[in-house]
Amino acid sequence: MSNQTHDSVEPSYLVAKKGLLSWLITVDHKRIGLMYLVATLFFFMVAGLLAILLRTELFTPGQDFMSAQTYNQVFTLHGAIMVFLFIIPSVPAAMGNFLLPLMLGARDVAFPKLNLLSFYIYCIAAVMLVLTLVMGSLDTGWTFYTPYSSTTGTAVIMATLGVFIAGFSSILTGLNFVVTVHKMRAPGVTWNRMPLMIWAIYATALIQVLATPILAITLMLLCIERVLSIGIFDPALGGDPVLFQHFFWFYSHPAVYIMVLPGFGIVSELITVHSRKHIFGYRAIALSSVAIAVISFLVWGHHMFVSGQSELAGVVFSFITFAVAVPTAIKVLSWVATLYGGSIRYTTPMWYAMIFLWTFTVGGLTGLYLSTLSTDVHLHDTYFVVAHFHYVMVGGTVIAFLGGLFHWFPKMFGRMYNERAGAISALLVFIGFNVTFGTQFFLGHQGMPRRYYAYLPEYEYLHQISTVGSWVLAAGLFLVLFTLLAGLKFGKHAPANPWGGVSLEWHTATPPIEHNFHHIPHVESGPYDFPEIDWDSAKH
Amino acid sequence: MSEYVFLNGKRVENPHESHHHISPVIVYVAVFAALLVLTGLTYAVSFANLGPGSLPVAMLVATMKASLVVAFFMHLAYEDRFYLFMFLTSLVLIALFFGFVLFDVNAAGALNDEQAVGVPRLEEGLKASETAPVAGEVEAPAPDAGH
Amino acid sequence: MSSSNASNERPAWVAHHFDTAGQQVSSAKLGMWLFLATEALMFSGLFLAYFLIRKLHPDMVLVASEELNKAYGGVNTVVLIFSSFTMALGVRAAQVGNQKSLERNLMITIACAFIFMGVKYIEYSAKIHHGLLPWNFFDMEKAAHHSAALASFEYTPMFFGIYFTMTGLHGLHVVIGIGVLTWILIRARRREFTPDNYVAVENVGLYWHIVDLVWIFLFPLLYLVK
Amino acid sequence: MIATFIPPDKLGTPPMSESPWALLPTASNHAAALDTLYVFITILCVISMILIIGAQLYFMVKYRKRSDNDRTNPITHNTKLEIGWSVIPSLFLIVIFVWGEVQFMDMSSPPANAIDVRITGQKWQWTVAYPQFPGGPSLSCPGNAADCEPTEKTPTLYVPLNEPVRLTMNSVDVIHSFYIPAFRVKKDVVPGRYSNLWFTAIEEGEFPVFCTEYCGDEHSSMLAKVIVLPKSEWAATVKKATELKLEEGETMAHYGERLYGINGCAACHTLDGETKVGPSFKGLYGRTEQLSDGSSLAADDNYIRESILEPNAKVVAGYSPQMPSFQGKLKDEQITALIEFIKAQK
Repeated sequence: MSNQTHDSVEPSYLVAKKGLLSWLITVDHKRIGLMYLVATLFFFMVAGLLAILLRTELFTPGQDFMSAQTYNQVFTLHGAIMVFLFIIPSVPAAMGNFLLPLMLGARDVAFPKLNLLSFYIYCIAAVMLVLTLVMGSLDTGWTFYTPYSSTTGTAVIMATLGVFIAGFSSILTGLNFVVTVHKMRAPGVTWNRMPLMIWAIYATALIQVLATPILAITLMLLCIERVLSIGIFDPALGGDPVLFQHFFWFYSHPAVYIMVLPGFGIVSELITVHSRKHIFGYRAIALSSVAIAVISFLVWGHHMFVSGQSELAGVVFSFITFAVAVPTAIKVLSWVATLYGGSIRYTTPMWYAMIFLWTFTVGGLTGLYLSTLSTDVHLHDTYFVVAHFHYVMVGGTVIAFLGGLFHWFPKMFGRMYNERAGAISALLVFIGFNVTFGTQFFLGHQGMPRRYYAYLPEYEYLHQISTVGSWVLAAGLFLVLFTLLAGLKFGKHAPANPWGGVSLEWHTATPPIEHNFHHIPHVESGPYDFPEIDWDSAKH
Repeated sequence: MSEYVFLNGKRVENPHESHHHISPVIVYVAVFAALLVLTGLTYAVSFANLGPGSLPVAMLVATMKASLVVAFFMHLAYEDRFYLFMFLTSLVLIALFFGFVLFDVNAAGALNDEQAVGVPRLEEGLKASETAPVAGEVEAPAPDAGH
Repeated sequence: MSSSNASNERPAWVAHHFDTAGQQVSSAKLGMWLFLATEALMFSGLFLAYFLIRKLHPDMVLVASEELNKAYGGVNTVVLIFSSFTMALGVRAAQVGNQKSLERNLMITIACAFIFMGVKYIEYSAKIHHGLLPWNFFDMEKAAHHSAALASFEYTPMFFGIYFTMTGLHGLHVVIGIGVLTWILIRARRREFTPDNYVAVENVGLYWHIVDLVWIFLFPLLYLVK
Repeated sequence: MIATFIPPDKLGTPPMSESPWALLPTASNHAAALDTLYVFITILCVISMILIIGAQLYFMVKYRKRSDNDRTNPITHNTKLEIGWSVIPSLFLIVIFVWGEVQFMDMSSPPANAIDVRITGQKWQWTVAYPQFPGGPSLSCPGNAADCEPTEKTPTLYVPLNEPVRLTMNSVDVIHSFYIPAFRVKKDVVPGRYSNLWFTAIEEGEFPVFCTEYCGDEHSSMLAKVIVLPKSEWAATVKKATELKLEEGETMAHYGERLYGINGCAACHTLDGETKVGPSFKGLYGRTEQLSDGSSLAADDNYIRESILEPNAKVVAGYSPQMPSFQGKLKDEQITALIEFIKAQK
């Protein structure tokens, strides 16, 4: 392995340059990653508070403290901010930026200046989306379905332009990562020796590059529809509104895989490092990431089974949607198999990985109800769908993201967090999450429709349980924030390799020096060859 | 620093020497001439009123022109195979997107007729003058004679 | 035949985070090809919108496309193909280090781009004069006065809606092309490009060829509809 | 404006299953077929959860860290096992897919002899009409009372027991979605095209109808009711519910008031002067109105008649042309009654 002698002499990337300007015009992928992290966590809190507002309003069937219009605006902004400003950029841009070059043994991403440009494009998009609050807000739902979105009076154009620009930031990040993975790998880092986190981020970057342009054109057509009105989405002018749903979901279903694939990458890292075991079925997991990326482009019609799409198309989409379930099942089963014969250390990241396995499996299995044609007719646009995608998004990506945050916190800041507080936060998040969204499965199968401001009193009992659960979840998430902030301030200095990881990012200083490695490392072994594994026992 | 430079595990002899493909001028002139001829062909196709067949043929000619430009003007023929792979993947995605959406628009009206539901097709829609079949006296929504 | 710079020392223009010149050039080109894939995907959305309108109202599209002036469309196509040709020659000139031919070809390409926008301006003003615009600005009397056949269809403005969107977005890309080509011309004048370091010229060339490619598909679909 | 939420007791609350874990009432042929598939998938999911989470918990306890010099198992993959756990789930998936697909095809092909009912979705109100019983939209009083305030009536779909019914649906403004949880049927109601949905009610009673495609402010109060009646009573009840004519001795103004409630004018035009979406009727008659194109005219009989038939011809300044046309929905006599009613609003 590369020698570590004079790593400690050079200052870490955090202190190498001083002053706010050194952060704002940095081209160092680690600093850009941190700036993304701060921005996305901020928007996660904003949209999270909107979610608490929603849940508290739904505590009783009638009107509690906001009018129908305000409620519609709050759930739209909760959806739009969470999707476009938090969950898509969070893992790829925040953690991906920080880890990709380190794990590949490169000094930086392929196009550092483009990396900074995509951060500022993200900031412009964020400002525009938040500005819609002032300009009459947005009440079309994050899906912008026409003809409602092309006729409503709210600030749809400002919001769609904001999302249009956020799409560019996503394309440029994806493009940067694909080129980095292809061209910047250190000597010895072959495709089969890359950590699975890189495979997941590579598959995500491919989807970002190939799917987001369709979102750009869809939103541009919507803006033109409102200003000049071509009419292809407006029935009165000779068009058909179902076409907008085709255009929109052709991007948005691959987008949900942009959201969840990086979470898979993190979990592969967490489980292997903390159970000191080689990953089970490396090739299967790596290829299933790419398989999911490919199939994700073929299944968008399962959002439209009851939307007036032809039945034949529904059958084709339902069949291909079942095909996505297989690689996902392979991943989950391989992770559980990795635990076999391990020496599991229950640190906070490992706790998050363990509750990920529960929440994501529930999310995945409930997907079966929605991809089967006849049950989807009953469950479409009810709280069952709300529960399903929260189990996959919050239960999948966000819990993996929190686990990853705790796992690489020492590497990012050089400090350790309080282990006990981390474990308690994991427990709170687990209980709060399951109470909030577990009850919503039953609400959905009872027929409670989505995006309802006032509901029939039969649903009140379940809604109240769900609202209480959301408060517990909020408490858990705030505890995570305080634990990390406290760790930043009072945490003791982290050792160079607190978890004993063997992938490249653990071979350089903690926190890493400005250009990552003194000498480009030469890699001879895979990312999961831990010292504890006794290879000779496999001989006899 | 004269230390040897490695790239993806293989030692690189002279790392900063780069080899490019430079095609002779005649290739460009030939491709340019071919493009002009094909543009003329596009004109011919449109005036030869082949009826329904004119769109596929026009698309074929345009694809030939496009592949000429991509292969020779953009040097894709001499480049690393991965660029070609990326470009073809995006074309496959486009074809998929078109295929499913046009199939669905086509099938939407057909299924209604097939079940003899007697539901007016998409074109008539509601904007046309036929009486909305809600409260007033009902007669099958006659195809309006306006068109 | 490869350039003869076989020595090991590192040229100045190789960025710090790249190990070899070849790595930097191929990264730049792969990045450009990925960007071109996104451009193609974005325009595909508009082409799908066009095909949908053609499927929803086939006869209207045939009549409405007669309004477009085939001569201007043809001129524009030849102008763009010629500019693509000179662009390719420009890239070749940069490869062999022929400074004069590089600058001349770049100037011709920029000139062709201006001609293209000029013809576009004439076409647009003719349409605006006849009131053939998307729905919100469509003027039924002027259109009917201009040609009776148009007024008989109910959804005619839809064709002009997609016509202005497609040619407008393409025109915007031509304008961006002019800006980028001028920037490369300035750098060429400052003799920044050598037979080893010309990837910027090649990338701009790739961008210009894609803009030409989109027009190659756009022209038969909009102008020569049968 | 606060959503005019139809209080639940007015809306025949559905006989919900006692506990959230029991299934909804199975009140249609689709519901019965679907619930078996629903239970099958649930069993499959529970078993897979038990297997996966059970294995996870077992490994977590058995292979927890004992000491610092633990030695871990060198296994990196096991092709047979990996093929096994790819093929076996796929078999189950294919079974579920085919079962669901067969039911879906059955759901989307209505029988020829089905009773035809027309549903129109409009921003925040369903309108149910029976081609066999031409008249007004079919409404019913809460709790199936004989008579009640016109504005309290809920749109109601009367359905005969054990008879296939086909709904042909259309929307006049945005996308809505007609959803009857007890029948497990749902279909988006798209403007500009007809969508259809069919079922056979197999259980008597009242069931709620929801709008499940987000359609604006009062999306959550766009409710309706399905009442399943024995075949014998069905025809008479519908005839009575949809008849809409001037009773003897009823003044034109009162008839107009009934029309005002039934046709959903209340959703946009109030009677107390507060402007909702359209101008309020209070003191409207005879007042000179400033139009959006600058001209102004007195709101007399023929202006109101024209505004009912072609609402976007002369729009009052400051209002957006959103009103759907009632061309063909209202007979002349009904329009006169409405005008009388508006005159009475001083």
